[in-house]
Amino acid sequence: MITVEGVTRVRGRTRILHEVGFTARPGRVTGFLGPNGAGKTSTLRVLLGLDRPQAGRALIDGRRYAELERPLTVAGALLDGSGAHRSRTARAHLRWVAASNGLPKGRVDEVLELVGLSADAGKRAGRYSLGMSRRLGLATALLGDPPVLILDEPVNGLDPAGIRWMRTFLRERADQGRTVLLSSHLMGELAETADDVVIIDQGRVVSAGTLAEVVGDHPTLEDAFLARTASRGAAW
Amino acid sequence: MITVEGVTRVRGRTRILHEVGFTARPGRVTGFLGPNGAGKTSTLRVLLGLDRPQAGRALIDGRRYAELERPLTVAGALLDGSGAHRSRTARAHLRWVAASNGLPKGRVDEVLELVGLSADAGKRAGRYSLGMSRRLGLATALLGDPPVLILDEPVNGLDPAGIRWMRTFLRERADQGRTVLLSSHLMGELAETADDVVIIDQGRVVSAGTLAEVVGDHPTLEDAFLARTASRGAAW
Amino acid sequence: MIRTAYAEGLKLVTLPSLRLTLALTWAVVLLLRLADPAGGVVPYARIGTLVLGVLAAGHEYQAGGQIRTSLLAVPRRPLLAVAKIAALAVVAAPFVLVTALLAGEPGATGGLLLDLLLAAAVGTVVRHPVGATGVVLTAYEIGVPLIRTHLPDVAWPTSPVWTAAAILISVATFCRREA
Amino acid sequence: MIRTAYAEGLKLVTLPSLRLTLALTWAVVLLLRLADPAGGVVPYARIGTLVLGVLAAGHEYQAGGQIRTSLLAVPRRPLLAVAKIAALAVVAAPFVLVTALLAGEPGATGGLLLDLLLAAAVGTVVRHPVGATGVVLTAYEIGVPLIRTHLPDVAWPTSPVWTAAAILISVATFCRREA
Repeated sequence: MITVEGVTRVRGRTRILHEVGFTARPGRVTGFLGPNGAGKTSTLRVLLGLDRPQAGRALIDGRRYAELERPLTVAGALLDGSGAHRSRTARAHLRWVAASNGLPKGRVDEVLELVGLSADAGKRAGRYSLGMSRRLGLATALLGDPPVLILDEPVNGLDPAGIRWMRTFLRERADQGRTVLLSSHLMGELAETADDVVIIDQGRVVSAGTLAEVVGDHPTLEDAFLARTASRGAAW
Repeated sequence: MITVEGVTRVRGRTRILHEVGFTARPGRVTGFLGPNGAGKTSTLRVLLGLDRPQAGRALIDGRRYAELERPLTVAGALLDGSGAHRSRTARAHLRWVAASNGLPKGRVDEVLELVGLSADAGKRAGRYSLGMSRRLGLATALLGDPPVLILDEPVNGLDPAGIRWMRTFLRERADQGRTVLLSSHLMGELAETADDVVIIDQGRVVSAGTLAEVVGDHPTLEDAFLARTASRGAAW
Repeated sequence: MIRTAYAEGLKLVTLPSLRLTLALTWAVVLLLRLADPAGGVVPYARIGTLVLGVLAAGHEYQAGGQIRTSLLAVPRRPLLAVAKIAALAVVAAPFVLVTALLAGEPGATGGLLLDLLLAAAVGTVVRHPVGATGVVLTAYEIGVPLIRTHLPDVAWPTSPVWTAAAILISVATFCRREA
Repeated sequence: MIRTAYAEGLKLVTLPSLRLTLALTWAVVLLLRLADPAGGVVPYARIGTLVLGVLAAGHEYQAGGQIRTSLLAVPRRPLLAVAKIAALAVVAAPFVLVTALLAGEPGATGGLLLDLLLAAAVGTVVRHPVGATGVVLTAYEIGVPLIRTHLPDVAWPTSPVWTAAAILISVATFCRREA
């Protein structure tokens, strides 16, 4: 369960987030959408304790991320990039992450297998393709087998088989009762995966509800999205 | 018009491309698909003179890219990343590229406007988001107003408005009689944009034709793609 | 704490650039012993030690965004900062001892280790390994000798004081800024 | 050729790290003139010159993949390689002249320019600015003085010969490898 309540964040003189609030419930895939610069990544960073909000709070299962003692067993996050130093091997990277949260060494090989990187575990992260980097990032998120997953553009760089795998994987995780929060720009993909949708624009939540509620009378999720975020102009 | 004929490329002991051949015709958007590691990027690199094939040839309007005197006026390419040094501003980057091909300075502001980067032209490329980097890369490709466009994952990092803009933009370019070659992993997006499709797998072309021909009896392009590339295993 | 410091130690021992710096430092020190330069070998050994300190701290901020993974794994920043210093001191101590022995001046071990920790503090604050290397090398190899030559009578604080101050500043910076 | 060299010149003058290196070099040279060290200021000025050469060539290969844009804009590699050297020589000459004047030894201009071009050749071959800086600084500031001290009687080739050889190797490497 993810609970974001009245989160406001100011950087310099810019108000990046303005009383952002929503929930992502267990057993459901929640899509978190917004144009570039709308505050999606900022919200996720506040949720993960990387940035501090000026007001409001973001809780994972009722607690702030920064207060968790072994956070990787509570929530797994995939942000952009692999999150690994380019000259370290994937296995060495996962080893230190596992050690930092007191996770067993054997878990490293399990997640490598799960994301299909076993054969390339000895390669340096800097030699990975974009798709492999994302899979390494996902492996890191899964290390602690957490009940909450927070994924920023997870299919970025994945090939069609990988995209389908991710779709199935997220569905299964949600069906196990886990909470999946998923940000993406790919409306077609999200319409196939998400149960609930939250749309943010210019730092404010402009729409939230089940997929059907958010799509409403629009022919597609893309149309619904563009109609609700039209303030920024459709011409880029 | 892009003509690839019998291109074979070996790196070390690995045969990356095996007699790859296809054409991309003027007035049409040609989708170039393949799983990760199938040889898509290698083919584009050979086409652009970045790598040399051991056999065969890749021609743009009948000539090798490496023989062109002002190549940017013949073909524009968008590969991964922005292609700009991170500490240079977008405008300074486009200025040197324009100068290298004898293009007028005024063209720089035109392409910045076209891709919606005018307001951020004075920012350093390293401070750009993924979406802005892609737009800078696209601006570079459009500098010479070339009749041929070669784009690797162009919507990567774009937001929904940007994705819709790109779809319309590529359609218009093709309707003007230009050649558009487009690689992507997003089957849904491609099915809406491409007229022709070429699928490559393990370094060989496994399917080529109009979109309808390639989809055949499969319900979607994704299904058709996964069926034709199933040799690599659907489990990542 | 032990868990966090152990993970930080794993990071250090699996970083190729540290092993390379170490090997190069030892090679240069051994070569210079043969050449026997006027001012002794320790000033050259210090270059390797400083680079090692900067890289150990600064590699978090290089391409790939590892610092974010570190902060997600250990969101309590004071804990992470202290674990980093402890791990570096433990991992670097034998390296510095061997370097000092190779240089023929085992008594220099403590000083070199303090210099290494100070360089790591600079690397944490500057976050850009090349820039931080420039800062510490200029300070140690050009700044300090010049000041010593021209202002020989000033009672400067001793090495442990400088290192402690640098560490305090780096921990405060690390805990307060967003990453 | 003129067009290509002009574009390469534009690249050099719009790169912030080169301007920063230049400003730092001049500042250090002026400060050192006040301190008046034993061996003269030129050895310190040379550090800045070498870093400048390495960065001018090596920045193509840093994050962002600019080298690919360069090769797409000018796919004829020999042309691009020669234009790069010509542009660097023209852009760097006034900088090196001012540096030599500030150092109080205008006669050092030619030598410093040759050193800069050699550093650029190393930067092209190594493709990793930090590594290349390490190579040339070690060679010039530690290697050469030691060799001069211990083998004073050997008739080494002169500076232009070394630079010419490095440039030839770098052009050959640049034209043959894939990027």
